Amino acid sequence: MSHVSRRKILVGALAAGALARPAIAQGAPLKIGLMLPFSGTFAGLGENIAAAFELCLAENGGKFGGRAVTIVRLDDESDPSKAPANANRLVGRDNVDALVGTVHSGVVMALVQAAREKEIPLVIPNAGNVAATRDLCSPSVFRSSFSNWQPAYGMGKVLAAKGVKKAAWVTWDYAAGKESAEGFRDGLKSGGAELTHVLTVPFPETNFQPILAQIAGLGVEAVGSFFAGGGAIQFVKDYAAAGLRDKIPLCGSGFLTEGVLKPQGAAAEGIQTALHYGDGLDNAKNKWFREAFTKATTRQADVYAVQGYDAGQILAAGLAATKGDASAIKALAAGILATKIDSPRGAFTLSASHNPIQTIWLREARNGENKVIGPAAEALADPGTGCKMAV
Amino acid sequence: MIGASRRGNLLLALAGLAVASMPLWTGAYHMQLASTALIAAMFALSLQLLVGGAGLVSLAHAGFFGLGAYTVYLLGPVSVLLSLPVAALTAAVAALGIGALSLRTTGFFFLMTTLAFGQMLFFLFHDTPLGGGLDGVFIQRPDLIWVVSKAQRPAVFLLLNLAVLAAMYAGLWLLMRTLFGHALLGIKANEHRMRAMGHDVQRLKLAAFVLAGALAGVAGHMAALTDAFVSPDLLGWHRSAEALLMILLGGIGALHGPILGAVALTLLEEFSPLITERQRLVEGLVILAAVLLLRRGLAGIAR
Amino acid sequence: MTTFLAQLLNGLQYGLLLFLIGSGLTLIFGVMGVINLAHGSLFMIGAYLAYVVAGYTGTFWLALPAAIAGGLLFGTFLEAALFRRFRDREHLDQVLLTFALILIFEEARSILIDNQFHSVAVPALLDFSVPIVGGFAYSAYRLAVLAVCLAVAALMLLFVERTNIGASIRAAAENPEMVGLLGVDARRIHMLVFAAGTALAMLAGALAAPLQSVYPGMGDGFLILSFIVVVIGGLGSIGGAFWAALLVGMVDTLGKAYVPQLAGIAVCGMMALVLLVRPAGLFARG
Amino acid sequence: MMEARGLSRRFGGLLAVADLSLTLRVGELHAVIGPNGAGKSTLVNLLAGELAPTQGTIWLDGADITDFSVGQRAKAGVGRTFQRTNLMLNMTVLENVRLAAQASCGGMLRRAARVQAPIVAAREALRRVGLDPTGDALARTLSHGQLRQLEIAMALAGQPRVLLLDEPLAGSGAEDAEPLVALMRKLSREHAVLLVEHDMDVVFAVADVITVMVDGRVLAHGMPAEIRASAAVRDAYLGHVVA
Repeated sequence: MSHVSRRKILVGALAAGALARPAIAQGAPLKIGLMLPFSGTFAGLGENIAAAFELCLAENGGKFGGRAVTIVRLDDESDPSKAPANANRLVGRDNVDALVGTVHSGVVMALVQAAREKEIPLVIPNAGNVAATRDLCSPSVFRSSFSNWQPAYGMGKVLAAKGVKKAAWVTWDYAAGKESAEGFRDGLKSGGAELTHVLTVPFPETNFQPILAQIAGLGVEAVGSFFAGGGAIQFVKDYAAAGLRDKIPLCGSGFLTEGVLKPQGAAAEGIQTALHYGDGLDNAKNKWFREAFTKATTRQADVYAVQGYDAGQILAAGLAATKGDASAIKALAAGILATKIDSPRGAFTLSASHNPIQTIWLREARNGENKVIGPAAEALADPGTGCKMAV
Repeated sequence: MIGASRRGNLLLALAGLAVASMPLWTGAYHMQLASTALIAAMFALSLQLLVGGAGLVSLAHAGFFGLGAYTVYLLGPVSVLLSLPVAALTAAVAALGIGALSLRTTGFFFLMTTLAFGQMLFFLFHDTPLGGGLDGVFIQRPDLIWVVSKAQRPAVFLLLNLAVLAAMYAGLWLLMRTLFGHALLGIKANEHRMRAMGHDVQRLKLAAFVLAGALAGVAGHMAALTDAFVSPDLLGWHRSAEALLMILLGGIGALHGPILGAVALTLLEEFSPLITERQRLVEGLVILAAVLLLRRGLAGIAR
Repeated sequence: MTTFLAQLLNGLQYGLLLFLIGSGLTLIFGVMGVINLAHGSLFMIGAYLAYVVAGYTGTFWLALPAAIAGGLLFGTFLEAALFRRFRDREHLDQVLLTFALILIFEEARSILIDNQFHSVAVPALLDFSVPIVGGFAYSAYRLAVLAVCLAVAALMLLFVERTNIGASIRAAAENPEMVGLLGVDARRIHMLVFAAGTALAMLAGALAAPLQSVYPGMGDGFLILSFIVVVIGGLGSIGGAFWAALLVGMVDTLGKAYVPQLAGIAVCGMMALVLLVRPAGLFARG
Repeated sequence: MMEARGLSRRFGGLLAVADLSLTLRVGELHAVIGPNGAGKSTLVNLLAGELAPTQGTIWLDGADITDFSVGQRAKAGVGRTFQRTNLMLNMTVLENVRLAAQASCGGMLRRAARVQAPIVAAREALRRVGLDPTGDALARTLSHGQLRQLEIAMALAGQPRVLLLDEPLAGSGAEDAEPLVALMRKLSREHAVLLVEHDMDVVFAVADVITVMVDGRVLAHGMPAEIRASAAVRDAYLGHVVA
């Protein structure tokens, strides 16, 4: 594995200028572009995904499908307005053979667009917008993470099974929030319960007071929510401070308590969430992965690291099938779909629309950990509505 | 504000020819980069009509740019012969409303009100479902007059953007030589006196505001066409400030200043990552240097 | 109905916080004639200062005096080093210079601290909730912020209305050329106003830190809202800024509660309405 | 003919102009004098439309123009100069005057260089005030006296019937004053002229009628000889200056 700094790559790319053309020759190294947030709010997530991806590459001896791999990192700053230009930098200027990215669901659409247009493989290691594996699904686009629909569906299903009849969903007003509201609704419906209210807050506003004052009067038995990072910290704390925690239980997509339990403190105690990963998931692969990740980075592995690692596994599976030819999309996809990915979250396969068919775990926040209680929904696949490949 | 001299116009024309010949000697990536610079130049040039022309510093301008861009999304795939005028018209109508209100104020109040109105347009696309959400949307490119293949696209859009910019520059060059253009310059020099002499200053300023808005809409339309992507960030006031920076960098006193400024800033954004990852610091320092040292802009150096 | 009462309280609390930011802005505009787009960044700096101080000393109470003292110092420095020079510049220059400051402040924050979201713990003494209406509780800290903001507002009004320096500030805000005539040292007034405005914005940031966490660009939204406060309140008017801030806080809160997608537009629309009726501001004198 | 009746203007507690009436006739130079703060400048601003009167009515050739804005009055035929030079200093002399002449032009999208009327009018105005009619020099390069002439040329270029001259000699030395005095005499033949001026020698040399203002009110009104003879005026005002 050769890890070239971004700056050197840039210089190289400039020197070569427009004359450079993709090197398809088998001997030449395979260039994989990692477009992730390395600055801004999501920088930590991007670092973990990249480190785990590189861990997977190292595990494969620096080669995928028998070809040496060169990684090109590009910081997307989680800025959707710069996304098309950034994707173009990797594809048009650096001439990468495959793409991995990204965290932000707005930015990822630029990568999907590029992957569809240039017909190069893309693995999405986080962003969960359903469109990428529904209407806009493509033979060259794969996802190692989840669709926004999945965790929320699991949560809704659990609530309905508990006997909850009416619930509300609170979220930032953006695609991920609204898509997870649909998952929540479908999950509730599967057990005969109803989603009665969806309350939204403009992104990235953290003044939740107007919404909290509404909740008290809604007459629902549970509140589900989709917030992540700092918004999740603040929302959980404000929810408790508004005296709602003991009256209407709060739950949500796993990101509500993922990586933020410490600052949330007592306010988060007992909150149940659903996600495709959880702390202390008891399987050998997870145990090995957490140790290896900590050894490589001195950080604790998290769900993002798992997704980054699995992005590497997915690419490895596909390239193994084509002996390192990233442009043979059909064979690559067939190879990936035929492989059972041995993930730290538990083995999974990709659906016909290229989204993981995976178990969503129910977790409860206890003493600073998201303890896995059990499966919320087993072998759950995204409906893949609108994807022509899924038919 | 003066247009370039005869020699300056000749140099601009030569530079235009060099850009036009890019499909012969460079690849898609650099043509796209050039398109980005040309669109930035259109946007800054449209704002120059207000800043250099009438002495009006508006922070709502990105709103009109974004409206033009979103028009392409909202119209869906129709002919560019339809989408271009509709984009200009939409932006012009918004500029008429916003201009009529904010031009009731002057000085700081004008700045603040244009800032707030610009953000109102931003919120319209950021918070409501009208524009497809805050992450932005990819759009189907409208048909050009003929069908363009993927491979031809960068070259075709490059030439198209160049043609629009050239037309815009030529149009404004002529406009600044009309009675209207002279009256605007009079307002910039001494609004009070112009009013005292019987000029209908309010109407003149509003006309400039609407025209500038329409041209920003055209620039936004070309951006949407070229990138096939629109996002609410296009309307944020930071974009207006960046256009102001291009104007200042290029030279407030020259009609061609914004073109130089836009090219310089685009190149800076492309190549400064080679030196440092701290983009904002670079941009901030460039602004400080431009304001404190480069009083007449790049156009001033060239002269 | 009870929900609505709770919303009014939310609006009041939000509006009072806005007043702290907007009052400094209106004085700086009014007295110095300088447009400061970086005012929202000062709010952010105050919040990050609170985060750092609270984290370092372990007690949030030190963060408030630190924000005030830091704000006075920082404001004095900014005035002497930069803003004094911006005064006779054209608007375009002022806009760009203060825009540059936003970029530089953000980058400095990124270098000195990081780009992460951080939550700031509510001080233990106030870490409980007070039930108010309809099963809705209010955190004691939030009530304390409300009280502090009211106290600061009262102090400011007293200072501006009742003291000699306050009178010169008012005179200067209403007619900048008057300051020289009154025989007041204009430079001292400018420095005082700028330092106080900075301290108020940073105090607001520190107070808000436990309420809404600290994160990059957190001052952006407040910048726009406080501009609207200045426009509605009338340039340089503290009393105007007070009522305008309450109005904006109320409209914004009710908007977010009942028509979340139109909240941002509603506030700007209200400003448009005010401009239509009274271009000099709703609460402007005369 | 311009006529003002019962004109008042209040600033807060101060009555700057109180119940003032006057008439300006073509062919007559009407001078307004008075000590500092008497309300002379306020009067000019009320007549020109910069300020709205608190009370009173203003007619121009029989039409009520009290509610007209500055611009509307300029178009209706009221020209004025400013006490402090108020020009476009970075433009040429001709450009300054041409912009004044252009105010009444339609067809704003015509090439400025091709529209002859305002250029002709501008050159004529420059000739009348005694400046070089080519007007190629930048305004900022003119001498003080020439700037005062340019001020008047700009007022003339709008083809006014009423001319309000607000201290046209302000800051001028004796050598600048002489041509301006001659110019004012000439102008008063074709326009109704209001002159506000401090220099008593000039006022008495050119005025056909004089109004003396003190504290916003008319103290005296009459021919120069009558004013010179008035004991009240001498006591209240002239005494300090002439003596």
